Amino acid sequence: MSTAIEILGGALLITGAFFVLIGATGLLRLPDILTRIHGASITDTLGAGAILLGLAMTAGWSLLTGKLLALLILMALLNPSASHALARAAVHGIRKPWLEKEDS
Amino acid sequence: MNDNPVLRIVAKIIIPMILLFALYVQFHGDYGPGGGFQAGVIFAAGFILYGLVFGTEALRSAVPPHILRIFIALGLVLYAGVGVATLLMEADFLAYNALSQDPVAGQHLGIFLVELGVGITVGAVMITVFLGFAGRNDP
Amino acid sequence: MTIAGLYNYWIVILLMMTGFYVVIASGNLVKKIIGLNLFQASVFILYISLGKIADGHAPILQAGISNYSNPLPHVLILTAIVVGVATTSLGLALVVRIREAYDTVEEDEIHDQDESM
Amino acid sequence: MILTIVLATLLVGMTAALIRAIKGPTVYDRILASNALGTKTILVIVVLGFLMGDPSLYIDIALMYVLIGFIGTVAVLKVSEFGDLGQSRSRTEEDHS
Amino acid sequence: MKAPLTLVIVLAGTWILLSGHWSFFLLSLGVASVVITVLCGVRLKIVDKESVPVHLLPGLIRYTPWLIGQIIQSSLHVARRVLSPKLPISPTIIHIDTQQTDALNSVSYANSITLTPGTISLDVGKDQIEVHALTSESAESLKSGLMAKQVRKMEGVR
Amino acid sequence: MLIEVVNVVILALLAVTALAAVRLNDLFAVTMMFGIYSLLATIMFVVLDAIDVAFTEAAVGVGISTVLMLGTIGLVGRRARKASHRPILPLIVVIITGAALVYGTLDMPRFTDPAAPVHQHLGPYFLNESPDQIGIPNVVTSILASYRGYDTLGELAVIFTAGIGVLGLLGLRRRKRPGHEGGAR
Repeated sequence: MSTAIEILGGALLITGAFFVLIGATGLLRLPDILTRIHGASITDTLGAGAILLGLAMTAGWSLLTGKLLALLILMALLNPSASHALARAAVHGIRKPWLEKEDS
Repeated sequence: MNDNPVLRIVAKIIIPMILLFALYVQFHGDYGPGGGFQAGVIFAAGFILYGLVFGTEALRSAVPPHILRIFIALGLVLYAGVGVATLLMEADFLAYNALSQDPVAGQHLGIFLVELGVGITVGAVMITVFLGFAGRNDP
Repeated sequence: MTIAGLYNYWIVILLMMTGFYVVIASGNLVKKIIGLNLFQASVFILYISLGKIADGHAPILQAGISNYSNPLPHVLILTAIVVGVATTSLGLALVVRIREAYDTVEEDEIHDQDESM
Repeated sequence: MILTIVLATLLVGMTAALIRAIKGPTVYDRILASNALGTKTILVIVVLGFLMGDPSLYIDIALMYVLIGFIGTVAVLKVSEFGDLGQSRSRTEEDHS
Repeated sequence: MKAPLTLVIVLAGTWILLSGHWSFFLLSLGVASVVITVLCGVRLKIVDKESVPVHLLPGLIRYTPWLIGQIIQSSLHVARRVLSPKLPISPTIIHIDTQQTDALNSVSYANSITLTPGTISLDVGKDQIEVHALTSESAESLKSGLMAKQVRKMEGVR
Repeated sequence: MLIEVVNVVILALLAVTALAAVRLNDLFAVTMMFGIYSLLATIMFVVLDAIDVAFTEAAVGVGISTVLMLGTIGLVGRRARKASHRPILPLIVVIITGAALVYGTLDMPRFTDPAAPVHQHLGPYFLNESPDQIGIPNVVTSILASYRGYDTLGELAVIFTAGIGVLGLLGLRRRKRPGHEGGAR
């Protein structure tokens, strides 16, 4: 039982690391600020989430698990809010986002 | 930024958490990382977030500067007061062993009070400084 | 080992000198203060790396661990960080007042205005 | 072993974010990069805690970082948007005036 | 009056989660901390229904797995686009109706949109949300209104 | 071994960040660089076992210093002029100072050497005596608040004075000068 959880935790950790890398690639490759936010948000959500969950699984059940989950919840609440505020400021600040098409 | 509902609601949810976390850091400095200074900064950070989202005017009316000034002095007085108390108990300045029958309990009490003093002054000073900078252009 | 053990200090000295350069070469008062902060943070890193012991643990006593890093530099630097933020805030407040009095924060423009007075 | 791999990837990610912060080009890119660095810093601290043996001491730092980092971002955005920490007028008012 | 009480309960739970010490001294400090925090909250006028959204909790438990599934799906979608050499993206700005009843729900909807990779909410108005989507596919899936329905359901479950 | 590698990587990132901060002229960007610098310094402190310091640096570097710098930039404007004179003299000064410091390090005990003189006297004394004399696990707190209590009192007095100083400089209402609209965008 415990080994199954550990294997699952390890798999989650690797998945998280993979998505962190994808997020970094996106941050470097994408053409403008708004699209880069999309790239970074992969790291923020799936990357961070999978790593923290994986750590919580390898840690065993204790107060630490609770704190890791609290960290996860806080990140899920605060990161999108920060991204939203950043995107909102950026779209007014740079005036001309790089768009394919725009409906009104 | 008060017109942005996302920031307003998230700030409302998160500010009590920040304040509670600051107090946790204040009182658990004996067991893990943390202590008065860090707690003061985090506590002030909660109020700074309020000031950023709801405006400095709102922050100033919630925490008036004259109360802040009292707290700035209060922390230092508490710290020095512990020293004076030990002097009155015929020990050296800030020798906490005299605070209680048991020297270790005396140390605990002394450290607790001293850290509390640090936390109060630091928190109040940080909010004051923020208000000074952010409220400079207020009408 | 002899040279590798010093690598850490050399990078920190590079960081310190970067901060120092910003302080003396930049004419902008705000940038000077940021440089001062960079300098400060590098000195913190230098002190803390002096306190590290190989395979040491954080100096929070736990049962079963006997190898702790030296806590004394930590305490000194803790105090230094606090004093650092106090001086930074005071310096920045002075910059704001200078800007209000001279309408600029560039060092040479302030000198020019002083001389023409 | 897995933790070491995760740590290495996080460091690579931090390097990428730092490159973005230096290249810019707009100030928003830098804000985004420092935000991304903040997220990775939190993860690095937690993973380091596990690697060094007593994670419960380190997780408090990470918890605080999430809270404080948000305040930093809000402050940055406020200055970049309104040019000032203090005013809280909305954008619509600004447009009308 | 209900909001401060719920806040007290939530904060007490948080304290126990953080502290992990059960001595009388620390527990009384915990009580003091909760009281100080609530007093500060009341003083700052931030304690109301919006600040302690526990009424959303039962719905949230049902909503989270769905959201996680959505996040994984769209993460894979975005990851494929980012990694492919030609970078086949088509950034779009769309406006969608919030169809939500109050500000809290609009915010949870907007945050869900941002949390899902591939879409970010740009502006949250009274009944419209401005969304930037990385690809037209992400925009289409948002326009289908499935997420809005789920968020509404979250509010409905009590 | 692992810790050494992380150490080297973080130090390299720190150096890059600092050099980038020198070259930028947009004060806003310089402040962002400072924020990143203090993030990396926090990791550095964690790696070097100084978790209390890491905690403080995290709170101060991102929470307070950055916010204050941003507030200042909001009040004084964000463009820094390029230095008009050539930076030869500062560069020479910096290189000489740096060389002197590097020369000074040659005699220093090697990094993480447990036999270094610093680790022989006070450090072990505090670590050994603190459990009996003070009775709390966090040695940093016990030194800060008890063994070196005078120091901390002085530090608190500095904070107090700085707070009063900022109040004196910025707390009062500004006088409006005719024809001068304050507050740069």
